Amino acid sequence: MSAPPAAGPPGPTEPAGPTGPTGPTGPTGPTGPGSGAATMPLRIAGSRSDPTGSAEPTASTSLGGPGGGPARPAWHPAELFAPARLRQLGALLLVGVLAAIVTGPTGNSDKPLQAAKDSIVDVRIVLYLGLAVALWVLLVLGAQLRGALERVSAPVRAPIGAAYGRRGGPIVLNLALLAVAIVAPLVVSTAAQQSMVNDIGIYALLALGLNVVVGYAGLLDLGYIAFFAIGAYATAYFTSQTAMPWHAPFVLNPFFVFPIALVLAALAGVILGAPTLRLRGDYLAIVTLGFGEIIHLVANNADNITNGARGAFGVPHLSVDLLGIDYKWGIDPLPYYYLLLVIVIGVMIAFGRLERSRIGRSWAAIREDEIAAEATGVATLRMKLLAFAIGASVSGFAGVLFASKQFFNPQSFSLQASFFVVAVVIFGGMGSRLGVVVGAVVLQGLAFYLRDKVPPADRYIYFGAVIVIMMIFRPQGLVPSRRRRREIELAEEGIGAADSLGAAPTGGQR
Amino acid sequence: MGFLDQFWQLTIDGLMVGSLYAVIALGYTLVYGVLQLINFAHSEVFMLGSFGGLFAARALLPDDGSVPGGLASVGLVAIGLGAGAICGGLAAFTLERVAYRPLRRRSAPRLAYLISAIGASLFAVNLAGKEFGRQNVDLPDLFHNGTVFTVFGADVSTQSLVIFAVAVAMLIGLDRLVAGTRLGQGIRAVAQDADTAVLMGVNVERIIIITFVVGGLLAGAGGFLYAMTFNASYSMGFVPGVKAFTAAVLGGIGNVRGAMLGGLLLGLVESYGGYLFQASYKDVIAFLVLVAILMIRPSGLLGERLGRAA
Amino acid sequence: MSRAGAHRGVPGARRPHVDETASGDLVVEARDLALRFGGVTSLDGVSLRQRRGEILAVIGPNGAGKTSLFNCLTGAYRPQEGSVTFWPRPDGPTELVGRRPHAITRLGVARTFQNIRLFPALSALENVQIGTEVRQRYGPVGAILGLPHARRAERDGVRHALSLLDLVGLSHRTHELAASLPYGEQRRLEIARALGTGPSLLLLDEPAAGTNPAEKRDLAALITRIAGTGVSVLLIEHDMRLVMSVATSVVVLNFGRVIAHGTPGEVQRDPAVIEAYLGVTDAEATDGDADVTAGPGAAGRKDAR
Amino acid sequence: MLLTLSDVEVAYGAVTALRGVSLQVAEGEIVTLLGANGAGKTTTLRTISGLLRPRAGEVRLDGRPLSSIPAHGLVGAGVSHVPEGRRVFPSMSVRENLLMGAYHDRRHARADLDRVVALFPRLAERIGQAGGTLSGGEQQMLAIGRALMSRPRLILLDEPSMGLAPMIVQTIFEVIAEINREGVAVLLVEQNAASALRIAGRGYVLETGRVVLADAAAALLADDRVRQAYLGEDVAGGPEGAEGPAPTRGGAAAGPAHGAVIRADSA
Amino acid sequence: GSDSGGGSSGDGKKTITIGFQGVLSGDNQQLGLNALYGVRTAIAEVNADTSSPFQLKLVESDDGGSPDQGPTAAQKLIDDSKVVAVVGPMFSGATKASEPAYTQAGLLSVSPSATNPALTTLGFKTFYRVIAPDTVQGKAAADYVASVLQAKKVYSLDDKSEYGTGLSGALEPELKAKGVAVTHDGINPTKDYTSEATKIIAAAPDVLYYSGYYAELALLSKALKDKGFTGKIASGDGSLDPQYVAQAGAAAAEGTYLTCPCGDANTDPKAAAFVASFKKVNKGAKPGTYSGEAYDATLALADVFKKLGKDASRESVASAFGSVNFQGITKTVAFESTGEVKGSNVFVYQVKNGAITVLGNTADLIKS
Ligand SMILES: Nc1ncnc2c1ncn2[C@@H]1O[C@H](COP(=O)(O)OP(=O)(O)OP(=O)(O)O)[C@@H](O)[C@H]1O
Ligand SMILES: Nc1ncnc2c1ncn2[C@@H]1O[C@H](COP(=O)(O)OP(=O)(O)OP(=O)(O)O)[C@@H](O)[C@H]1O
Ligand SMILES: [Mg+2]
Ligand SMILES: [Mg+2]
Repeated sequence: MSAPPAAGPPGPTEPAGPTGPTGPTGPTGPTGPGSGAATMPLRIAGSRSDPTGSAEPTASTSLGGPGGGPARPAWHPAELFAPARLRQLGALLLVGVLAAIVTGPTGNSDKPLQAAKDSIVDVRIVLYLGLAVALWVLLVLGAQLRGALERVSAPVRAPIGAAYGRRGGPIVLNLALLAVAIVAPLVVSTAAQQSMVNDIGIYALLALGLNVVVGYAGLLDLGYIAFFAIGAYATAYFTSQTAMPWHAPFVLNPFFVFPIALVLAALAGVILGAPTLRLRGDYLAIVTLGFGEIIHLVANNADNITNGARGAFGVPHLSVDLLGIDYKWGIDPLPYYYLLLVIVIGVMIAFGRLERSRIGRSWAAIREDEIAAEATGVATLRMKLLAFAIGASVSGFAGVLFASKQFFNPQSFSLQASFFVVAVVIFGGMGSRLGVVVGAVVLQGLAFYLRDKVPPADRYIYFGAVIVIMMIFRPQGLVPSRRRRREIELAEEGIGAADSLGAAPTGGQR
Repeated sequence: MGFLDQFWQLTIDGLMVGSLYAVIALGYTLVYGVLQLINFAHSEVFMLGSFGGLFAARALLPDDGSVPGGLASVGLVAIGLGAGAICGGLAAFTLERVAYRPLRRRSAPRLAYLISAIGASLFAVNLAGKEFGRQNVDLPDLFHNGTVFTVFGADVSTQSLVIFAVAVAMLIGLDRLVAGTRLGQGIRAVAQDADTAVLMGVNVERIIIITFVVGGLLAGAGGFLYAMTFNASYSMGFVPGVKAFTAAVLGGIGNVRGAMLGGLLLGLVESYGGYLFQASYKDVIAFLVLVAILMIRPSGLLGERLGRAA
Repeated sequence: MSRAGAHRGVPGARRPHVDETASGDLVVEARDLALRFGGVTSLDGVSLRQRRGEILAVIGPNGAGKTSLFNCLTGAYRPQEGSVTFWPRPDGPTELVGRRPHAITRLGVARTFQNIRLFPALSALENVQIGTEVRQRYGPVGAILGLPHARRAERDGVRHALSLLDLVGLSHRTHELAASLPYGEQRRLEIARALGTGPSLLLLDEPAAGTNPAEKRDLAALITRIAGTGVSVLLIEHDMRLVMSVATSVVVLNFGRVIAHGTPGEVQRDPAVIEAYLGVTDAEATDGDADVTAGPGAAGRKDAR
Repeated sequence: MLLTLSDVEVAYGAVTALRGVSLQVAEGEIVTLLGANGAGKTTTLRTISGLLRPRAGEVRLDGRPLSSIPAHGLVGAGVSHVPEGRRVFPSMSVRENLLMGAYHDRRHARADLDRVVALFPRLAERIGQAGGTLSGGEQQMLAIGRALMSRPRLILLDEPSMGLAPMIVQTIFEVIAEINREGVAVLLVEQNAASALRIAGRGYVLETGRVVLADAAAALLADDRVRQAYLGEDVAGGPEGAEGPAPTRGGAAAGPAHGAVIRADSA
Repeated sequence: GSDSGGGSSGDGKKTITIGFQGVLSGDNQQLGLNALYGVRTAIAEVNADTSSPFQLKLVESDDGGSPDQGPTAAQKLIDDSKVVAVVGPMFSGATKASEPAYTQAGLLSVSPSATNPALTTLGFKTFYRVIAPDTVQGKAAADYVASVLQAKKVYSLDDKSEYGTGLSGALEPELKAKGVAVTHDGINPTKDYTSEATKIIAAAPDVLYYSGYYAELALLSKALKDKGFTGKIASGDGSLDPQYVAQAGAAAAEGTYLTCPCGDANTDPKAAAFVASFKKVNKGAKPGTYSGEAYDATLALADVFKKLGKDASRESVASAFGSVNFQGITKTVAFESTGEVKGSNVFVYQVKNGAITVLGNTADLIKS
C-alpha cells in the first residue's frame, strides 16, 4: 500500500474563509534559478528494474533524496537500507525460496507441505538465498551498471533497432536472418528438426495469421486453432479414403487442398465473424473461444464423420509430380522445414505489403478509434471480417501442412493450443511479423530446450515462470512493431505518476 | 423417463453448480471491472483456495474416518471456507503483485497481461502438481449427506443445500459491498477512468489490490465448496475457470449481478443440455446459448448499453 | 429555465419554410427528425435545409441537440422519426437515415468530433491518408501483389493527403504523431482528415473550442477557404464571433427544436435566441420574455409558429 | 504560499513540455494562466495535481513538497482539478459522478450535492443519466460540479468555458468568482482570456513551456502583447464577413461576457 | 539405421540403454508416471541382480500424450544411437504419430498401454504391446456383465477419449448381441457429474459401465452415491487403480466391478515382491494403472537382451523380441506375429471393504 502522506499539515477539507491576509499579491515575476531543487529524474530505476514489482513508486521517488541534495551513491547505507531497497531484498529472498521449492523434491497430498519443507530445510537453500542477495546487490548497483551496459550494447542495438524501425529493414540484416534460418536445421539433431517443423514452423505460420487478427485489427481471437482444425480435416477429407469415415468421392493430392482449405477456413472465419464482430473486444474473445471449443468437441464427438478421438490416420504426405519435378515429402522433417520456411517468408512479405497498404492503415484506425474510423469512411465491419478471413485462411493453410505431415487427432486442436498461439503472438510482439516468428522460435525453442533440462512433469513450472518474467521485462514483446511501440509509448507517457495506470489497461473512456 | 420428469432435479443440479460458477465468475468480473482485463490466472486462485480449504478441513477431521455431524460439521465447513478464502486471497494478492503490477508500471498493452496471466497460471498449476501430487484429492464427507427436502419430487441433498446457501450468501454480500460502499464507488471509478479517479482521491493501487483479494477470497471459499463434492486437483481450475469466465461474459462482464445471473444460467443450461443431448455436447450447447444471447444482447444480460440509439 | 418555457415559445414550429430556396441547389435537407433515448428527447422534430456552398451554423444551448443532429446526419445515431435527404451532386438525392456511418461518409458527408477523435498513434499524414483512401478500390490481393493500380492509388492518396495537410497548415507536422500535436493543430488535422474523404458536405462540431482568438481567426479563414472550394459546411459553434464572421445563415436549436433560422444578424437580434442562448441581464430577460410572448416576429425569425 | 512551482520541468518522453516554470498561488486568490495552444498550460495543471511528475524542479503545497504526497492524496490536501476534456465517468450517473467528487470525505456529500445542483439546474434534470451520454456542455458542468463536491482550497480549472454556450460561460465565471469569495483559491486556464483576466487577480503568460509574463490581471489586460496575442485585439476591423467591429471589440474589452455584449450591442 | 547399443559401465558390465516414451506432462501425466515408475522398478531390479551380465540405462522422452509431440519425442530416442529398444508410446494417438518414425529407424517399441485395436494393423513393423486391445476386454466385459451380472439394461458411458471410445465401441455391440439393452452416452472428463448422475438414475440401468479412467469414475461414483443410484457400477482397466477407492471414498466405490486383461499387482499375492520393490524405488509411490504392464515390458526386454548377449543391437532386438516368452506379473508376455500380446485373460475385480480384490478370470467366472 502506498505510504500515507507523511509529514506536513493535513489539508483542511472544508473551505473555510481565507486563512490569512493573502490576497492577490501582485506581480511576482518569473522566479529566478531553481532553489536547489533536486535535479534527478524522478522516474527512478528502482521501480523499473524490480522484477517483483514490490518497490513502491512513492518510495522510489523519494530515493532521489528528499533533501534535494545531490544523489547519493547507491552503496550509501541510507540508500542501501531504504525501505524500498529492503523490500526489494525481501522479494528476492522470497523468489530464492520459491526457486528452492521449484527445484526441490516432489510431494504428495498426504503430506501437503512436506516437499516444500524438505526443499527449504536443505543445504541448497543457502545457494538460492545467496543468489538472491547477489542479485540484489547487482540491482542496487544497477543504475550504474545499466548505464554502462547500455553504452556497451548501444552499437549493437542501435542498428538493429533502427533497422526494424524502418520500412522493410535493411536487406543485409534480413539476409543474415534468412541465412541463419537456412543453415540452422543442418547443425542440429533430427529431433530438433522435428521440433523446428512441428512446433516452430507450424506455430510461426499460425502466429503470422493470428497476428493479422490480433496485431493488425486488434481483435482477440481465442479460438483461432479451430481454423487450423478445419484445414487439417479438409485435408483428410480430400486426400484419403481411409483416414476418416467421411471422405470425398475422389482423392486429391494434398497440394490441391491448399487452396481449398484456404477458402474453407476463410469462409468459416466469415461465418463466425459476420454475426460476432459487432461485439466488443472481450465479448468477441469469449465467443471465439466458444467457437474453438465447439469445433474441437464436434471433431472429438462426431465418430462417424471425423473418426472422433481416434483421429485421422493415413493422410498421404505431400508430393509434387509436375513439370518433370517428382518429389515426395516423407517422415524426414527437413524437407518440410524448407517448405515451411518458403511459406513463412512468403506470408511475411505478403503481410508486410498488406500492412503498409490502405488495408493495414484501416486496421490501425479501427484499433485506435473505431468510431472515428467509421466516420472517416472505413467500413469497420468489413475490414474486421477481412482480417478474420485472412487470419483464418493462413491457419487453414497451416492445417493442410500439419495433416499431411503426420497423424493428428482432436487433441491437437484444444483450447490450450489456441492460447499458445496467442501467447506466441504477444510474446513475440503484436503487429510485428518478424516478432511473432521470433516469438514462435523462442517459446517453442524454450519448450524444446527444457524437455531435456528439467523433469518433464516440472517443465511447465519453468516455462510459466519464464513467460511471466519475460512479460514483466518486455511487455511489448520481443520485437515490437513500430506502430505498436508508439501506441505503448503514448500510454506510457500517461503514467509517471504513482497511482496512474496509463491508458492501456484501464482507460474507460471508450 | 422424459426430460420433464427430471426437470426439477436437473434444475437443482444446475443451480448448485451454477452458484459455484457464479462465485468464481465474480473474480473475473471484479478484476475486469477495474482493469478491463481478463484475469486468466483466476482459475488457479480458485485451485489454490480449494487445496487450502481441503487440507485445513482434512487436518481437523477425526482419524477414524467417521463423519462428524452436527455442530462439528458446521465448524469444519466454516474452517474450510475460511482457510480456502485466505489461501485464495493470498494467491490473488501474490498474483497481482507478481504478474500484473510490474506490467502496469510499464503500461503494458492489455494483451500482455493475458500472457503474463497464462504464464503465472502454468507456473501455479504445475507447482501445485509438484507439491500436492498429480492425483485428485478426496475430501471425506464433513456431514451426513442425505436428502433434506424434496421440491416437486426432486431431492435436495445436504451437500447441495450447503453449497447453494453459502454461495448465495457470498454473492449477496459482495453485491452489497460493491453497490453500497465507498470501496464499490472506488472500484467503479477506477473501472471507468483511472486517471480521473486519482483526481477524485481514489488510491488506484489500493483499489486494484483489494479487488484482486476480494475476488480471491470468494474464489478460494468457492474452491472449498467445490472440493467438498468434486475433489481437488492441481489441474482442477481450468475448466471451471473457463466456465466462470463465460458466465461473467454472459451476464455482462464488469457487472456483479450479471456474473451471478450468468453463473446460474450457465449451470442450468449445462444441466438441461447434458440431459437432452449426449453429455459430451453439453459445452457445445452452453457456448451456443452464449453466442445466441450475445447476438441478442451484445453486452451480456446485464451489461450496460451505452451509445447506440434505442 | 424549464422545459415548459421552451415549448411555450414555438408551439408546433416544426418546419421552417425556406421557401425562397428551390430544392435544386440544396445539399442536405432534414425533415422532422426525432431522436429519443428512453425518457430523454434529444431531437424533437428538427427540420433544416442547407444550400450548396452555404456555411450554415447551428447554435443553441448545451444539450439542445446539436451534436445529436450531427449524429443523425452521419449515421452514428438512427433517429426514430424523420428523414435526411442528401444531394451528393445536384441531381441525385439520397436518403441518409438507415445507412451506416462509413457509407454516408463515402457518399460525401464528412465530420469532425466535438471531443477530438484522431488516431493518436498514427502520424498526421497517415491520419489524413486514411481519409483519402476511402474511395480507393484496391483490395488485399492488389496490396499483396503490389499491382500497378494499387501502387498508383497509394501514391495518389499520399499526394492528396499532403496537399490537404498543406491546406490546413500542417505541412511541418507531416510525420509527427497525432497525439503529440497541440490541441489547435489536432483540430485542424481532424478537418484535413475529414476533407480527405472528399465530402460535398462537411460537418464541424465546435472546431474552435479550446483555441485562442488568433487561432480562431485562422480557423475562420480556413472554413471560408474550404467553402470556397465548393464544400458546403455545417458548423456547430458556441463562439459567436466566429459564427458571425463565417456563417451565411444560422439555425438555432433549443430543447431539440428549431427556434430560429435566418442570417447571423437576424438571429442575433432574436429575443428568443437571446433568452435561450446568448444570455441577458435580469432586466433584459423580462423584456425578452415580453418580446417572445408578444411574438413580434423579429426580422430573422422565419419559423412562423 | 498555498502553491509554489519552482523551475518545474516536465517532459513527455523526448518532448519537453515545461522548461522551468515557476509560479505561485496564494490562499484565496484567482490566478489565470494564459498561453497559446501547446504552451504547456494543461501540463502545468497535471503536474500540480500529481498526474505527471516533474523531471526537475519542485512543486510545493503549503510549503510541503508535492512528491511527498501521492497523487490520490491531493484531494485530501485540498486540491481539486477539472481536467481538460471533462473526463466524466461515462457510465456513472450524474449523481454518482458528483458523489465521486466527495469520495475522499463523504460527510458533506448530501448538502454539497444540493448546492451544486442548484448551481447547475441542467444537471438536476439529468441527474440519473449516464455521464457519457450528456452533451458536451453538460459534461463540462458536471466536471466542475464534481470538483466543487470535494470542497477544495485550491481548484485547478482547465478551460472550464470550453464548449459552453455563451450564457453558461457567463454563469461559469460567476460561479468561479463565487467559490473564490468562499475562500477557494483558483488557478484558471482559459482561452477566453478577457473574461479570465477580468475575474483574476493575477495572471501568468506561458509560451512554449516558459513563463514569459507575470503581472496583475489588470496590467496584463492592458498589456499590448497580451491584447494582441490572446485577446485578438489587433483585428480591430474584425474578420471579413463579420457583422461589424462592435461585438468583437466589445467582447474583448468590456462587459461581463461576450454573449451578453452581443445582446447589448444588437438590442 | 542403427548401431549396436554397446557401452561399458565401471564394473566391466555392458550397459544397454532403453528409451521410455510416454505422457510425462499435461493432464494425464500421472498415467505416464505410473508407467515410468514401473520401468524404473524393473531397471533397478535388473541392475541390482548381480547375475545379470549387463546394466540397464534409461532415457526418457515426454510426448505429453499428444500426437503433435509424438514424432519429436520418438525422434529424440531414435537420435540417441545407444537406445536399442523403447518402452512406449503410451497413448494410441501418440503411438500412431510416432510409430512411422520407429518403423523407419527399425527401433523396437513396446507399448504398455495403447489399446486401440487398429494399431497392429497399420504396418508399424517394430510395434508391440503388452496390453490386450480393447476388443478383447470389451468382449469379455460384455460377457461378464450379461451372464454373471445378469444385466438387462446397461448404460454405457465413455469419456470421449481414444481409449474410452475404443472400449465402449468394443463393448456395446457385444452386449447388444447378447440381447442387452444399451444406452450409450459420452461425457468429456469433468469434475461435475451431478446432472449426469441424474440422467443415469433416470435411465435406471442394471449396470453402468464406464469406459475411462479412475479419476473420473471416482467422481461419477460419488455423484451416483449421493443421488442414491441402486444399479451396479463397472469399468475397465483404466479404472483399476487403488486411487479409485481413495478418490471416490470407500463408501462410494464399494461394490464396483473392474475388468482388466491383466493381473492386478496390488492384489495379486504373486506380485507382492513387485509392489514392495516399486515402493522402494519410487519413494513410497504405489503401483497404479499401467505400472505392471510397463514393468513387464521392461523385464521382457531384459529377457531378450540376456538371450542376445553381446549382440544386443536395434536390429537384433527388434527381430528377437517377437519370439519372447516371459512370465510377467500381469500376464505371460508372448506375441502374435502382428505384435499383439497372446491369449490375454480378462480378470474381474471388485471393490470390497474399501479394497480392490480379484474375483477371477472372466472365462472361469462365466462358467461357474
Ligand atoms: N446516448 C444518449 N443517451 C441519452 N441521452 C443522450 C444521448 N446522447 C445525447 N443525449 C442527450 O441529448 C441531449 C442533446 O445532446 P447533444 O449532445 O446533441 O447536445 P449539444 O447540443 O451538442 O450540446 P453541447 O453544446 O453541450 O455539445 C442532451 O441532453 C444529452 O444528454
Ligand atoms: N501525450 C503527449 N505526448 C507528447 N507530447 C505531448 C503530449 N501531451 C502534450 N504534449 C506536448 O506538450 C506541449 C504542452 O502541451 P499542453 O497540453 O500542456 O498545452 P496546453 O497549453 O494545455 O495547450 P492547449 O491550449 O492546446 O490545451 C505541447 O507541445 C504538446 O504537443
Ligand atoms: Mg455537442
Ligand atoms: Mg490544454
